[in-house]
Amino acid sequence: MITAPDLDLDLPTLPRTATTVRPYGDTTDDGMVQVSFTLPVPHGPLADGAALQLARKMGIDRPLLVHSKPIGRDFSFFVVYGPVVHEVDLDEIEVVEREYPLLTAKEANSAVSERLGRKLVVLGACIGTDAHTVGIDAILNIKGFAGEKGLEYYKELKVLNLGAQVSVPELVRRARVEGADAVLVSQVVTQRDAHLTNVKELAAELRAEFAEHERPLLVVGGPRFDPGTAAELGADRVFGRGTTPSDVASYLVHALTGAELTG
Amino acid sequence: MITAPDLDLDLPTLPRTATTVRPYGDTTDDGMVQVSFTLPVPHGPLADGAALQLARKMGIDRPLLVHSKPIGRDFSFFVVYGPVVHEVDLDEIEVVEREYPLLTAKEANSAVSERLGRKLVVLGACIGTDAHTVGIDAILNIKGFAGEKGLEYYKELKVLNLGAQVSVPELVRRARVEGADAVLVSQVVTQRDAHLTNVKELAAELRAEFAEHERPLLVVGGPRFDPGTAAELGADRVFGRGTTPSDVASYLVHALTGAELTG
Amino acid sequence: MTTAVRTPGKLGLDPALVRRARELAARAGRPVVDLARSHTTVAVERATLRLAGLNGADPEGIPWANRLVDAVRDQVGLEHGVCLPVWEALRSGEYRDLTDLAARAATRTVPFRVPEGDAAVRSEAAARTAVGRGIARIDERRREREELVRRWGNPKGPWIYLIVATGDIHEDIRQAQAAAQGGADVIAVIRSTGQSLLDYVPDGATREGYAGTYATQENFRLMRAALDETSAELGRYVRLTNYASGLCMPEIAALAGLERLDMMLNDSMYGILFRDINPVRTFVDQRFSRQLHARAGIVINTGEDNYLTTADAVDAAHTVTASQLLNEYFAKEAGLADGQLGLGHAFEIDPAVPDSFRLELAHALLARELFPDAPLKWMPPTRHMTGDVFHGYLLNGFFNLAGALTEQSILLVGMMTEAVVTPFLSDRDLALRNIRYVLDAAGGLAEDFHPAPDGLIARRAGQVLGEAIDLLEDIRERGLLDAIAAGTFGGMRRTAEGGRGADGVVARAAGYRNPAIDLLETT
Amino acid sequence: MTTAVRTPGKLGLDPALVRRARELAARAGRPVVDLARSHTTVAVERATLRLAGLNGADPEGIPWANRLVDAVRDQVGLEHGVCLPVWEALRSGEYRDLTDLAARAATRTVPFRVPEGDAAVRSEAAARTAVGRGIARIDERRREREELVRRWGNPKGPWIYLIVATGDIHEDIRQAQAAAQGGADVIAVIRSTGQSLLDYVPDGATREGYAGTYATQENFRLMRAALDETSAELGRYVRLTNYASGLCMPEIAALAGLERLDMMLNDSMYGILFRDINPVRTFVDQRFSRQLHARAGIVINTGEDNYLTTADAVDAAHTVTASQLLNEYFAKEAGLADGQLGLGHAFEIDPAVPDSFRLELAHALLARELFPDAPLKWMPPTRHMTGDVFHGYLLNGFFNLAGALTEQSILLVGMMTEAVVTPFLSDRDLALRNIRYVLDAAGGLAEDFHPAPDGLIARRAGQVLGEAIDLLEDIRERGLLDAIAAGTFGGMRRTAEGGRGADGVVARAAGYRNPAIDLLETT
Ligand code: B12
Ligand code: B12
Ligand SMILES: Cc1ncc(COP(=O)(O)O)c(C=O)c1O
Ligand SMILES: Cc1ncc(COP(=O)(O)O)c(C=O)c1O
Repeated sequence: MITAPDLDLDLPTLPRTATTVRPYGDTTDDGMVQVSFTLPVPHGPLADGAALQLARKMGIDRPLLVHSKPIGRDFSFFVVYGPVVHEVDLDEIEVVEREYPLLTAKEANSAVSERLGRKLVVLGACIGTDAHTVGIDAILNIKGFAGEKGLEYYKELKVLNLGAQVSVPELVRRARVEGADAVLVSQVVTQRDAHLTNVKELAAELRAEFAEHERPLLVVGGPRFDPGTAAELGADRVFGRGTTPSDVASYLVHALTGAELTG
Repeated sequence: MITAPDLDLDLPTLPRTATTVRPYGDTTDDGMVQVSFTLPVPHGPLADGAALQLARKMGIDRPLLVHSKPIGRDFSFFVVYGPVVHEVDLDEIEVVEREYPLLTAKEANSAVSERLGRKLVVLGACIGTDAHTVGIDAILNIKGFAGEKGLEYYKELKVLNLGAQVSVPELVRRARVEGADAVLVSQVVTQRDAHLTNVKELAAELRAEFAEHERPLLVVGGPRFDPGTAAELGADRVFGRGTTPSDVASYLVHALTGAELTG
Repeated sequence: MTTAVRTPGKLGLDPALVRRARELAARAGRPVVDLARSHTTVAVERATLRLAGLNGADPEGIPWANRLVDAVRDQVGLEHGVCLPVWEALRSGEYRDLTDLAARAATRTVPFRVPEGDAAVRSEAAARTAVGRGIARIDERRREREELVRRWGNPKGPWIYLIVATGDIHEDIRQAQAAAQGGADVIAVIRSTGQSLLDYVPDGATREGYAGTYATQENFRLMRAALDETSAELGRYVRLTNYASGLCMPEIAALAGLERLDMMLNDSMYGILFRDINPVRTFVDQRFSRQLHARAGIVINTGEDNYLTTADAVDAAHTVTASQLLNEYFAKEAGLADGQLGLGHAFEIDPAVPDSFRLELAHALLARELFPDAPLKWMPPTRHMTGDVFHGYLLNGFFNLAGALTEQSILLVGMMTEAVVTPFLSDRDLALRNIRYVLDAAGGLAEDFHPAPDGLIARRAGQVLGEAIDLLEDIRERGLLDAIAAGTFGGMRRTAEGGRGADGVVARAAGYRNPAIDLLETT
Repeated sequence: MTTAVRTPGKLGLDPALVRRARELAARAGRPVVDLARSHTTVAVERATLRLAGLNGADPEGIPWANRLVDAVRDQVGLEHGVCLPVWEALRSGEYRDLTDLAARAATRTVPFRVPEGDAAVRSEAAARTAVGRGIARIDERRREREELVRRWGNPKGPWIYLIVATGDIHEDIRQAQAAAQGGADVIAVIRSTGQSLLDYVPDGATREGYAGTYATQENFRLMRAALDETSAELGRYVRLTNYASGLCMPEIAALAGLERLDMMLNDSMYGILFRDINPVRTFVDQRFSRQLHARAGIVINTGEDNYLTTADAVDAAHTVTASQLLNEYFAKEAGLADGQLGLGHAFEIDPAVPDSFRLELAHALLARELFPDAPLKWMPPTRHMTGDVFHGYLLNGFFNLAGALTEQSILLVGMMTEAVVTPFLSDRDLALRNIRYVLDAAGGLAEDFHPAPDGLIARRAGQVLGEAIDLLEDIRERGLLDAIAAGTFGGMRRTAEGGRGADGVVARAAGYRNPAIDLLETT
């Protein structure tokens, strides 16, 4: 009795194959975005004008200033909506795709024992004054993250977690003493770019301390890192929000034992 | 016993006299803004990359992609924070400052009767298919807005409120019949720029129908109008969010009787 | 609808007072029903023709139903209804079908007459057969819905209702499907500004609405099909809603039944108050449209929430209650069951009013307890939403909470951009996340919500009910039309003679025949 | 604090159980108090010197208090306290004052010795006079606060608490003033990462903190003066808060008293668990710092909320309760009154947990009813905040609501950017708007909130209390230090010997003298 819906829609095809897209409010290519910010200008028509000027500089054509409110005496807060003129070129985006297979703990273990013939030594820490250990613990501790066990669970990995607020010299010293294959570092505090500064300092120290062939792999993680910035930071790999232990284990196996395969 | 606080702060002076300012997150000139938008790209690393590219095009240096979420299968939604490179030049802002005094009802009435010697005729309407009368009623009805009485309360103004969904030809006809000094038009629906199209059409019709010296003043209002756009729309004055009846009455008196003063 | 067992009587309302309120509403409404039964309108007649299968439009886009009714009216008037002259003509002339007749009538080459005696009996019978097919189709769509709901099930909690309003049916469809995937139970396609004042129903798929999409039979079909597809994929029946109100209320009701829409905005007074449509026209159209909804198993949504966009939500709270009672009376008179009464109310108190949230709870609970079996439609804040989208998002969360605490049935989910634009795709998704959080985290809090017996909430609810009774008292005395003219609802004054579409109202003659009404009233 | 009259016993807790819980906490805590009474630390001794007027730092930025204590320790150890050797040296040598002595001691040219007999009596008396001046100054600042509060009044509802965290005291001041103007009752200046592990208190005004601003005497003074200015302008006394925890707990407590700070973060275990500071060091420092707070009329804020950032808020709810009882015991032992006990707890249940909001209410109400006279500190969601700032804003609204429904005393207002950055100026302003709405609109809803007697909320509260009692039972048996080593709180395992600052702990000799402790314990 019920006929299959006779759906004969002449839908505009989505720009999946197109190389450029624009933001979508409620219509294809309408370009709509929402922006909010504060300006150090007392509330009033001048501040409103300043907000509109900024919106235009951001590329918002015909910005709608929908909210404007004083904060204290010297500042004003704004919400702006409007269409941006920009297009995003999907072809130009460099995606850090995982270039290695995702392994189970078992697979990772056998890869290490077969290819390396010894345990892989992993040294973890939060450096600088950062004391946010939950992220690195999520990767290292048996308890793990998102239902996955952490690296301590991998019997072919020897994991040393130095915890919070480890100084760069101390970490480099321990890397030497423990014969670390990889140093895993977490940075959560980003104010004044602390995370970037600390990682760059560590990368430089490791390079100063170790010859390139013996230098442990530098793996960096934290919620505000952009995985595309490894080279810039001098790290070997950068992990962002939502990383799971197996992402990291698979990478370590790939980077530290993969060479054996081809070499 | 309690001494006056001995406040000896060496605060960085606010850029009140400076001509350029930047957005303020938590530090002077940090440039921080918040942006959200949707892209018609399925959720994943490519979409994240696209979001970052757009943010960069908007002038956000080192954007932080803090939220990325699929919407249905074809779209992704993003929240980005980061510092914009742009500066706002306060000197370049054209503020539509009120160039006329704000009058009480009494003052407005006496100005009209003294200078015009007859009642000033005001015709109000929502044009096109717009049926949002609350805004124009707020300006015209006795009840008024924000504690101020509306124009009907001014005994030297003759107010005719045609209500909702009045067509442009009908409004022009009534302007002629009633001998309107000013036509007050409200436009609230802005989708597909309906408000701009309608006002431009009305402005053109009024100019076609009336000789310039007899043309009623065209006053436009609505929450999404930018007061700076009167010339572009062909209107004499544009009022935005939060306009009060006395703003409008004072303007009418200024524009329609001010000439008498100097002339 | 909502499966939660309601603790009865948290407010301790006096049942005698409640009875009295209902009685007054019935007495105030009855004269208007008499008016509806003694008049017809062009829209009622067009709807009847549509039931008989007359759809499509001429090359200018004017529907054949309009062409035919206009032609009949020109020649013989509508006092006897359109059916007698139309089927008389069909029976006696050489017309392939109704469309053919309409096309020829449009060129004014068809001579119409009102048949009498035997001819009248035969014409009426023919009309009844034709119209009966339409009603049978509606019955079939209703069974179809029932089967799909059986197959896929109903939402467990309140129905989560979202709007799409792009003006373009194709964008609407993408967005509706995304919304359903995100958790919406009901999709409403908002209409283009101005459609309600068109005295015809546009034809075909449309992409050019302003702040809404035209309600057309084809748009209904496309969206229902798309939602069926998504429902199948989700294993959850997603409902579709549109608007009956306006000059074409009965026709749109017919089309909604034919295309298996599931709910319809249908208010006894909305057109009068907010579209300046003639009151008599509205009441006549309303009755017929509701009879159709009753038959189609469609849940109606009334529009009391709108009053609070032009009147103050505290001062005018009792007008909402009074109007709900009137809407209930009119709805039941037209054959709707309690389970079809999506009476409207809204969270529109100025948030700057002290204790605004508790006052909202008082109002919402009053509605809940006055209409325990009705699937109440609870509308989010609109008037006091501003461009501060963050704060708007919060306000919507408190609206959702009030809905959960007072066990409302249909929750219209508010958009943070309410004061800015018609909803963005992302606004809808965020809104779904908002309501999901509230229902999952605090959905059961009604268990712990017990207004103090003489506390602010109970006192306020009692006060509103009292004021509603006084108002109904007054309306019964002066007459509903008069009360409307005095600006009782939403502060809008509308006289019985004024408003658009008055010329489309016709007093029925003694020989008026409308087989649709007969079928709807008897079977 | 909050002026609302609390309906007692919404949860129907068994008073015998509550008594038992308190008793267990006291028994579990007593051995630790004994430890505190039989040890001193470098920080306690430095704090004592600061009370005696030793402030400032050497050209390298190392405070004179550190220089002097280190020198004394090097030569004669700290078993007898720093006072006896210091005032002995002062009395016998040619030093202009304490600073002069410290400067010379830093070059190791001062011979220290522990006086005995008469000399000891005289040195102690001199020390007592000097230290007494500091304590008198604290008393004066307390009276000052009391007068200002009398003049300008206290907030009517809960205290609205906001943080500033720019790292730059000057930006902090601008933002704190804007926040106060926007409605904040309490301003907390977050400290720079890493400061708590410094074994000295930095000196002077600072502009280079990371994610927080250094706690220094000068920064305290500047901010308090700025807030006094704003308080005068607003006619409302705006409170100032900072952090005592860390290696310098006693010194910062002294400075807070001297600079009229109003509340201080001060937890008995936070430093152990979250900064890996040696447990004995922490307990010794904690006791002295709390004695100072007691004297200064400062409200302490404990840190149980932190447990829920590393442990699950449902699983570990009872550890919060147990810890609150321990904190209460330690606080009272140190002389704090009920009205000074800002015991901490938090809204940290994963919002994906069904009924999460009701579970939060259960936990919050349990704390409220266990500590009816304490100004409870209620912390907003942090762990489950994400970059979805819109949703975060909503979650903060529900946090505010839970605070109002359960009549918490100090509401830390959540930031929508919690998962993103330390708060922007605008985040704080939006947060104030959020809480203002909730309190104004629904602040009185507690009147209508009555957890069903055997409902989810009451059952959950009973369960948590039961588990807390079992846990305290266990702690009393195995000892608190052992329990901490086993990871009982926040899942952090810390041994009694481990952690930073252990080398700053010294067992008191029989002849140990500290006039500050004597004064605080006797007057
Ligand atoms: C929990 C928490 C704390 C706890 C930390 C407990 C602990 N032992 O870690 C406590 C309460 C102690 C704390 C204190 C402070 N905190 Co805190 N805290 C948080 C909070 C709420 C959650 C962080 C978290 O645990 N996330 C969960 C984990 C699993 O996620 P994650 O860290 O992103 O890790 C994942 C990935 O990033 C990745 N990853 C992370 N590290 C690594 C490393 C490697 C090698 C790899 C491969 C992957 C990887 O994998 C993980 C799993 O997917 C955030 C706010 C928020 N909601 O994000 C603030 C936050 C991080 N804290 C902040 C601040 C400022 C502080 C303080 C400095 C405040 C102060 N001045 O007092 C203090 C001091 C801490 C210090 N010295 O560093 C700021 C940082 C601001 C900034 N962007 O700079 C935040 C964002 C809050 C805010 N908005 O102000 N905090
Ligand atoms: C109330 C309301 C209604 C009421 C209108 C009742 C009435 N008689 O006016 C009802 C419920 C009927 C309604 C219906 C619809 N509405 Co409506 N409605 C609103 C709402 C909630 C408030 C508008 C309002 O009254 N504001 C209060 C007044 C006082 O403010 P104001 O208009 O800005 O006016 C002030 C100034 O702008 C200025 N001003 C305004 N006009 C003029 C004129 C002059 C000459 C001067 C000098 C000054 C001036 O002075 C006023 C006082 O300061 C807004 C959402 C919102 N919160 O803003 C949506 C909103 C305006 N509606 C909207 C829509 C789409 C509709 C519908 C089209 C939806 C539909 N398809 O069914 C319908 C149909 C209406 C139609 N045909 O136009 C959209 C418009 C989207 C857009 N930007 O294009 C909004 C923004 C909601 C949304 N987000 O979707 N609506
Ligand atoms: C009952 C009812 N009908 C119709 C509408 C829509 O109005 P329009 O006539 O503009 O389509 C509404 C608006 O919310 C309504 O409540
Ligand atoms: C009791 C207590 N002390 C101190 C802090 C701050 O930590 P620190 O300054 O040691 O980084 C917190 C954090 O919230 C706390 O709860």
